[in-house]
Amino acid sequence: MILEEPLLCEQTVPGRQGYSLPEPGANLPPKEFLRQAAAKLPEVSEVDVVRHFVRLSQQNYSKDVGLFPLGSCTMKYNPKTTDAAAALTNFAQAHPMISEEEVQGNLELIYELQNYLAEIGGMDAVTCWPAAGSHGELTGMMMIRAFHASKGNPRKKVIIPDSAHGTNPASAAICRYEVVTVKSNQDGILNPADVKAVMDEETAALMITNPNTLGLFEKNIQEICEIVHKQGGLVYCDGANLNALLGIVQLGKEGVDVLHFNLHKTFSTPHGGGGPGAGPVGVKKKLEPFLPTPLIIKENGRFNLEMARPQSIGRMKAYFGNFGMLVRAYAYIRELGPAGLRRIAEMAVLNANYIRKGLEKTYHLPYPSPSLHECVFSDKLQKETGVKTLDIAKRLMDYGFHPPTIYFPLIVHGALMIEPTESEPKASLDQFIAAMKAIAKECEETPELVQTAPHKTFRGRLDEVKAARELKLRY
Amino acid sequence: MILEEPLLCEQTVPGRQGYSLPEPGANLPPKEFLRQAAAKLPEVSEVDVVRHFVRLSQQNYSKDVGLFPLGSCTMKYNPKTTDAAAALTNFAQAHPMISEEEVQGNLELIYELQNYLAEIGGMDAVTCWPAAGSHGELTGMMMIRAFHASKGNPRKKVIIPDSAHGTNPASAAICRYEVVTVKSNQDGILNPADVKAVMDEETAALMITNPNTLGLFEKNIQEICEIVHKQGGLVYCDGANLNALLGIVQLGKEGVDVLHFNLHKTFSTPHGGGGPGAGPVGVKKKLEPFLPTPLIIKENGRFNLEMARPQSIGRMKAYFGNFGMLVRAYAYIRELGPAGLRRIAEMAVLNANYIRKGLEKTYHLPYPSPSLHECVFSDKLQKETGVKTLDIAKRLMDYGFHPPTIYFPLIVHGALMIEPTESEPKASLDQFIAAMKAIAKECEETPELVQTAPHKTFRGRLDEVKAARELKLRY
Amino acid sequence: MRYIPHTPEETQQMLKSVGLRSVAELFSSIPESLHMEKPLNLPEPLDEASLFRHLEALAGKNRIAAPHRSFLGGGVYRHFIPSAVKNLIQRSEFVTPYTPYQPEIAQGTLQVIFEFQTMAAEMFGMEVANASLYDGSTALGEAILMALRLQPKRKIVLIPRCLHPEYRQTVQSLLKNFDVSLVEIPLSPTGGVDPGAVGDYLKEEIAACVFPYPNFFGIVENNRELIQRIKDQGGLIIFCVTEPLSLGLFESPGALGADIVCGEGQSLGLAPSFGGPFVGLFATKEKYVRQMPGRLCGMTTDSKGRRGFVLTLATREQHIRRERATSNICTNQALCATQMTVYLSLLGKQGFQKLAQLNWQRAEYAKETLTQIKGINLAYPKVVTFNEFVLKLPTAADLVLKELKQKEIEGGIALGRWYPELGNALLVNVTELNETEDIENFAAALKETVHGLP
Amino acid sequence: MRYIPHTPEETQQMLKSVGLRSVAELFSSIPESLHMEKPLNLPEPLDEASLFRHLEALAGKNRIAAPHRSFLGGGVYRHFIPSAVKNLIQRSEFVTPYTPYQPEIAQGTLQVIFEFQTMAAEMFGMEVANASLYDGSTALGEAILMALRLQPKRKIVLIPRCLHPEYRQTVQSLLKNFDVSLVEIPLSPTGGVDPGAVGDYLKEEIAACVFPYPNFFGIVENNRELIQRIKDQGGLIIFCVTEPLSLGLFESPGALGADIVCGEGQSLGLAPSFGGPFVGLFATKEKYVRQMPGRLCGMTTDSKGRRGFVLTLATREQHIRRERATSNICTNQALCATQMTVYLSLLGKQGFQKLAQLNWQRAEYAKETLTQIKGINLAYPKVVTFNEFVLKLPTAADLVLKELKQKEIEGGIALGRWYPELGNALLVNVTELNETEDIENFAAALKETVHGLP
Ligand SMILES: Cc1ncc(COP(=O)(O)O)c(C=O)c1O
Ligand SMILES: Cc1ncc(COP(=O)(O)O)c(C=O)c1O
Repeated sequence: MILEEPLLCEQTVPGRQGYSLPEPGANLPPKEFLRQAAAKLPEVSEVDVVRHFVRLSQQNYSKDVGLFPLGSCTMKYNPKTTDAAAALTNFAQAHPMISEEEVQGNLELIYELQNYLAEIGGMDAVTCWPAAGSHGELTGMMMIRAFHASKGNPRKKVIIPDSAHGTNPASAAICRYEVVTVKSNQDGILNPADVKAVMDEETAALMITNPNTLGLFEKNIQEICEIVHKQGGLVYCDGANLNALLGIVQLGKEGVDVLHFNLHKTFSTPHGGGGPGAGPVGVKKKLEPFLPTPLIIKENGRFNLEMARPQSIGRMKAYFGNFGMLVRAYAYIRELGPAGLRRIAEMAVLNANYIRKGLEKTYHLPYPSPSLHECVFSDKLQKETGVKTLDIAKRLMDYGFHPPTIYFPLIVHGALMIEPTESEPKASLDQFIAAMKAIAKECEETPELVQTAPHKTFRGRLDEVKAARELKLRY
Repeated sequence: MILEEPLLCEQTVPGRQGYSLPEPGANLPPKEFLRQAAAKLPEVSEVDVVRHFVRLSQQNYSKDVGLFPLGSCTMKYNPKTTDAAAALTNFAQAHPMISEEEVQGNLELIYELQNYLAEIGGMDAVTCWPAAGSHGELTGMMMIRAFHASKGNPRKKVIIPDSAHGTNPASAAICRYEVVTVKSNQDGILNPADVKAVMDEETAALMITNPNTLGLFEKNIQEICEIVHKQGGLVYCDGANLNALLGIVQLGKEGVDVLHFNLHKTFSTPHGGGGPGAGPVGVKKKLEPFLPTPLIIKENGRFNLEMARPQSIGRMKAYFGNFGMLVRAYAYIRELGPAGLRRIAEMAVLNANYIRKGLEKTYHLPYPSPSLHECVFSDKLQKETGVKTLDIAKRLMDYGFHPPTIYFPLIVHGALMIEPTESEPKASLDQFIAAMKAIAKECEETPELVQTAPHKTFRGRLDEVKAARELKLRY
Repeated sequence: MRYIPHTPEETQQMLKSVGLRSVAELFSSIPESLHMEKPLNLPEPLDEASLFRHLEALAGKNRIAAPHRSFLGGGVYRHFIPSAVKNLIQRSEFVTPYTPYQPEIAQGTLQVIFEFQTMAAEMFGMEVANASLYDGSTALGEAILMALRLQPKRKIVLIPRCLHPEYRQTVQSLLKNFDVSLVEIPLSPTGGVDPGAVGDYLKEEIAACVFPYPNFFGIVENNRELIQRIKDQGGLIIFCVTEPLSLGLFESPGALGADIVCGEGQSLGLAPSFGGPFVGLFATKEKYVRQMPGRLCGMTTDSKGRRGFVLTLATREQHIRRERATSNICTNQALCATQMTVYLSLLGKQGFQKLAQLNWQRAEYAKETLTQIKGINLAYPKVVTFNEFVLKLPTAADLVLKELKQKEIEGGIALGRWYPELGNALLVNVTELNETEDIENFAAALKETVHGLP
Repeated sequence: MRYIPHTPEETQQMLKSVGLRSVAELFSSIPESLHMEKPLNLPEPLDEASLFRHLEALAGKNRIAAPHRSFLGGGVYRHFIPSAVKNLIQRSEFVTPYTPYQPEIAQGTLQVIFEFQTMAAEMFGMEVANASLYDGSTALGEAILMALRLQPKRKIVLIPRCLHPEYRQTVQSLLKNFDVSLVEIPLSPTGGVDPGAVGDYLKEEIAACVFPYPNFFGIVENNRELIQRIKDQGGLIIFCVTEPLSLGLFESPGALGADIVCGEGQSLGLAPSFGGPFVGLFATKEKYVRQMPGRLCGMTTDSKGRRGFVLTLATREQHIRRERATSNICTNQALCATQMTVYLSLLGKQGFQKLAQLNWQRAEYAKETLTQIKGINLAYPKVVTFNEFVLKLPTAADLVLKELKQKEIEGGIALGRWYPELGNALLVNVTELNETEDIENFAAALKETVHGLP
């Protein structure tokens, strides 16, 4: 039984308190500085607040209740251990403005994490400051721009495949690059020839995702990197799908010059309903001078911060990145070790292939090349019954599952992008496959049941058009 | 959407692990000592375990989602603050077998809590060792027996009103006393004359609850105490309903000789789905020599434990009671202070009377005397429609409420015993009253809807007879 | 006040609705003479920040060693508690409901109890277990009372001296008013139950004999023969287990012939918390279930035929049976039972075995290492122990412990307080938290201490 | 491995089902030459207990003062976080979902975002707020980019020197590649925005001017007149708020004329956590909403007409608009936003005011007390500040801080690193956690230090 819960503002009773504070004195700053109209925050008791958030929380589906197969998002189990690690007093209470002397533990942790990530990605140096994947992309592309600028020409363009995530072109744009889209071939990957056709000396970089967003390995990556490098370009790799490659492939070895990591995907810092994340970036030696400040330098077993780096792109964010997320990723890597990390990749890929196999006779598989960590289906077979991807997604909820990512990548019409991750037990994959098959059957037999889904959730299908038209963004 | 969740044993996959342990060596104790058949604990991953308990938790109604008006149980809001207090490392990690020197903080806390409770109850000394109310009753009655024994005759009987909680006669029985039941009068309280009629020199004590389980103040308490005392008897007061009297009445002043406190009721340590609790006992001076060991003695600002007390009833439990609960109660009292505690009583009584007023025209009120912290209705008005208390209780769930205590006290036929507590906001009382009225209407219009309730819960009405007949107590 | 929602306006409104003019009138049913004249004499309220400052200062007066520098056991064991346990056990839905009297909206709590009962029974090798009692010591009291109910004519209960001394004291208090002899069985030369002494009582009056397993000295005795002799006399066998982790390695009480098993679940996922709240375990044979104390959860079905759980056999309990109930217990230790259930779920079948093995191995290593110190010997050299053992020291154990504490080591428990006959005996406990280097540090410190003292 | 459920048998079974014989074959689409030959060169795995021992040792290398003995601010503020916040924010249902793209099963997250947006907008006195950005510094970057989008022809952005130096640096990095002049406005004699220097740029090219409020020195300037002059020139007004608690007392940015307000929410319920994760706040006027960066949650109804919430105006975002999006942000700081929402819900309207007042009063008391020390003066004696202010010391601030740390006091931030022109300046922050006695202790220690140093 999930209970209705009004907004807290609607529960306000003037004068009701939820705080516990000493009574302040009477004196106040000069009147002309004082706030005229108080902020209308709720007036409720602690009881009201606790109930409010407990009730609201119960309206959410979460990874901790079941399969959350959002492709490209790597919704794996988030260890409680790493949350507890970040909450250790001396980590959580460390103020970022104290001297290096007093935070040697933090600096060591970040320094080591940089090394671990460099090893995992096959890169030469890593910065942990970006706050999420997209921020990592921006940081990486800024380094690429600075690199080219240092050679006299920042260049104008960036090549991005049509299967790329929206953040890639958006990040390139903030670096003032023009985006050149290159199409994937019939196998869902990039043709070296297609890259060659657009690559020139005004192209700063290729931004590629490997494995790409179809879950396929860009097997021509080395050749493509050579093409780009030959024209003086650099290769940026979006590491969002690194989970498939841990301990299997070091992307740096392929020729990638810049790589970002999504700690909230591969290294299991929780998604928190949308964040926070962390997006460290690894670079090859030639890009090291451009790393954002500050740098952590190890000297005689002590860790110092270096601020003055003439070629650095500068600071990307106040303080030291999303440190709490770095602690979690560090703890995760230390718990798993080399064999554990490799096993993650293996089981993530096995799980994806198991689902693919289970559904390939029921749903259309637009790209039959071998899948790694995720597989992408489409609604092609169901469409004739009048049911579309969105309906199938909503109907999955009635079966107790979170839907996969839908309508992405854009190159698959009506895409259903399924990434189970390694932490999912076989039983839940079997149940998911059974649900997807049952829905396919419903599409034929009772399409309106699917079209009007979900039926068992706290809310029925929500009117998104109305939300955008009658914009109501606050109480 | 609340999901089904099998037993963990049913999810076992042989060899699956949820632990993180170093690998032990090979050597083992002698074979003849070794376990032959391993304990069949589940074999599941951490992911499975977390989901299991998160899903199960979502099947529960809890105080943190809404009104939980169980009469006599004092289901008030449990502060997160006091949980955090008990979790402080130096409290939670204190081993009970270290020397007094090393746990001065704990001993001081308990010592002060004893003093606070003594003040609140108007008693001369308090022991914090009993683990719950019932354990407190046992401790108290053992002291009473020891007191009488020290005078040469432990006596044979204990007088208990018919409205008493079942633990009272059960605790008296373990002290080998015969229970003499005395009836409440038409106003729901004890008549001094009725006590006088059964009181004699073989009666060790009267066990009374004040306010009693009808929520009424035993206003003849002083006279009754005198009657008991005159024959050499002692008066035990069950303090389960102390919430109504905080800062209003010190029960010790009425003539009560022994009083137990329920920290999990009055002092808001959480109920945890059935426990743990804590049941400190206060006594008057004459009973001090009989207090259970160890005693905490304060000398020159240091706290010591005294074990050798010749007249003591001895140890009631290993170590120092449910210390974690004592920390919570201590923190609660320190946060509220004298005015806050009194306000609890006031608002608890106001809330109960507000509900009583709201429902007195709809439900039968068997005892119209003024209520304190709870009010007791019956199903008399509804019974003719074929609906009984149990049905009304179940139907309340469909309205999003936990039902009140039902069929207790035993002297009210079809009792509905409602205790909202002080932490409940007016809005939720209003909603509860409205729901109760709506149900009364349903009893007349659609009785079968009520008789077959609940309809919206995770499970429908459960077959308790089958459970007892086809006993299945484990997997 | 953040826990009391009433504003002055609401209070007025509500008073009006109940027909009163003031808050004071709410208490008019209480005789005037009983009303307090002054406010309670208690400290003034603290805001939350100040409260924590105060509590931290208070807790700061304790001197608590790091778990890996501690060698304290004696019925309360330091084991690592996985973060997942701590996270799950804080959930409002487990912390804040009452006893699941309304099963339709309490299936979470009920299924957890059912799983707890299953695990406790499995661990002990018994048929059924209850939903928890207060702790190990009171569970032992209940076990003896149950044995007496099952054997109403028999009046002798044997309690060995090698049982936890505070358990013995607890049971003595409880049984003081019963017409029963609690007979203490002296220590055998190997620190266990003296079979000869038991033999003296092997007659018809024997109701039950308690077997601590492992005993207070960490000694594991299986006593197969003695148990058989007691059974032959019609006596009931009660096992009392204070360190249930040992059952990952050692034969189960059920397999050794126990009729009733009681114990303490603290070591399975609960913090030491100065001795509580813990969780009393209680298991027996199915045929005795109607004499069991405490709550029981059973499986059943709902109105739609779906599986569900309810509290059952309530007719044994105080709220139904009153003075004839099998126990007076009402509130038990449900949340602690939940915590133990989560912990054991994570450990699982293999983890339970491995962790037990690890504990045993670490303790064996500690035995070896510590007895290499000149003048230090095992009190009982040839016995099998679990993660705890007794050392004989050349000097007073109290003084040694004090010195060790200067080095931030908790060296164990001086046994002289309860066992003067053992001389300078020290009870040392070693768990998975004490790594090789910790044991070696301890040995070094102990050596220095013992040889430094007169 | 406890996070990976596959047993060897299951793995075999699943491989068989997908038609493979070995795990290695799963990766056959990857060219042979790319396969790693050796395992990753990383430390070997740690069991959880060992991991925590390691992490505690690492954390133990930090030397962190107790919050009441710390006077550190500078954009990260020590405030008490109620236990209820910590409890609620750990719930799986908030911690472990993804961005609420499927609203039917994410109403909890969505309603929280809606309430967050409401509170941020209220606090800032603005019409709309978004669902969070990374932090205050990147939010400022987004604010400037948005201003430039709104004023595509204008090329000058004014950034005062009294703005947080790391914010200035962040913005400088971000805008390096834009064809825009970021002009630094020097400090006024009273430590604020120099109106004269701003005046020099009051021409048509001015796109926006940033007002830190309070500024890095804790100074609260309302700049009403200057703001009007900029507006008259068509420049947009950006407020940047690093200590939003100040808004419980001081006039809201909206009322002072802000077009865009950005800020940092850390001080409202988040731990310092060495600088992150925090929560970037962003609010503006309704008319600019289509140029806003970041997610927005809007109210709507479901198929049965019941109120519900969804993400809306996604057409501004990267996943739809790609290189023409208003920002590249995708993952934001949702859980931190939730935490701030819980915190502000507890504080509520009155608490927000009272706590602000308390902070201000404590800081005023500290000003008085500390400036009684000979040789110590306020750098800006006549200004209004919130909970932070600048002291001029007679000796090098770095050295003073080092000495204070010996006394376990964090005395504040030496400003010389960023503001050499200020000499021996110390930025001192005082919150409700610093009680009168703490301030007096600090004063005593500071006195001793300053007079002890050369
Ligand atoms: C392929 C890909 N690239 C980049 C991103 C952006 O990462 P973030 O959300 O951490 O900014 C995502 C996130 O979903 C992604 O799937
Ligand atoms: C009136 C009364 N007395 C005694 C008790 C027993 O207290 P406990 O459950 O803590 O043993 C209760 C508990 O419900 C009660 O309501």
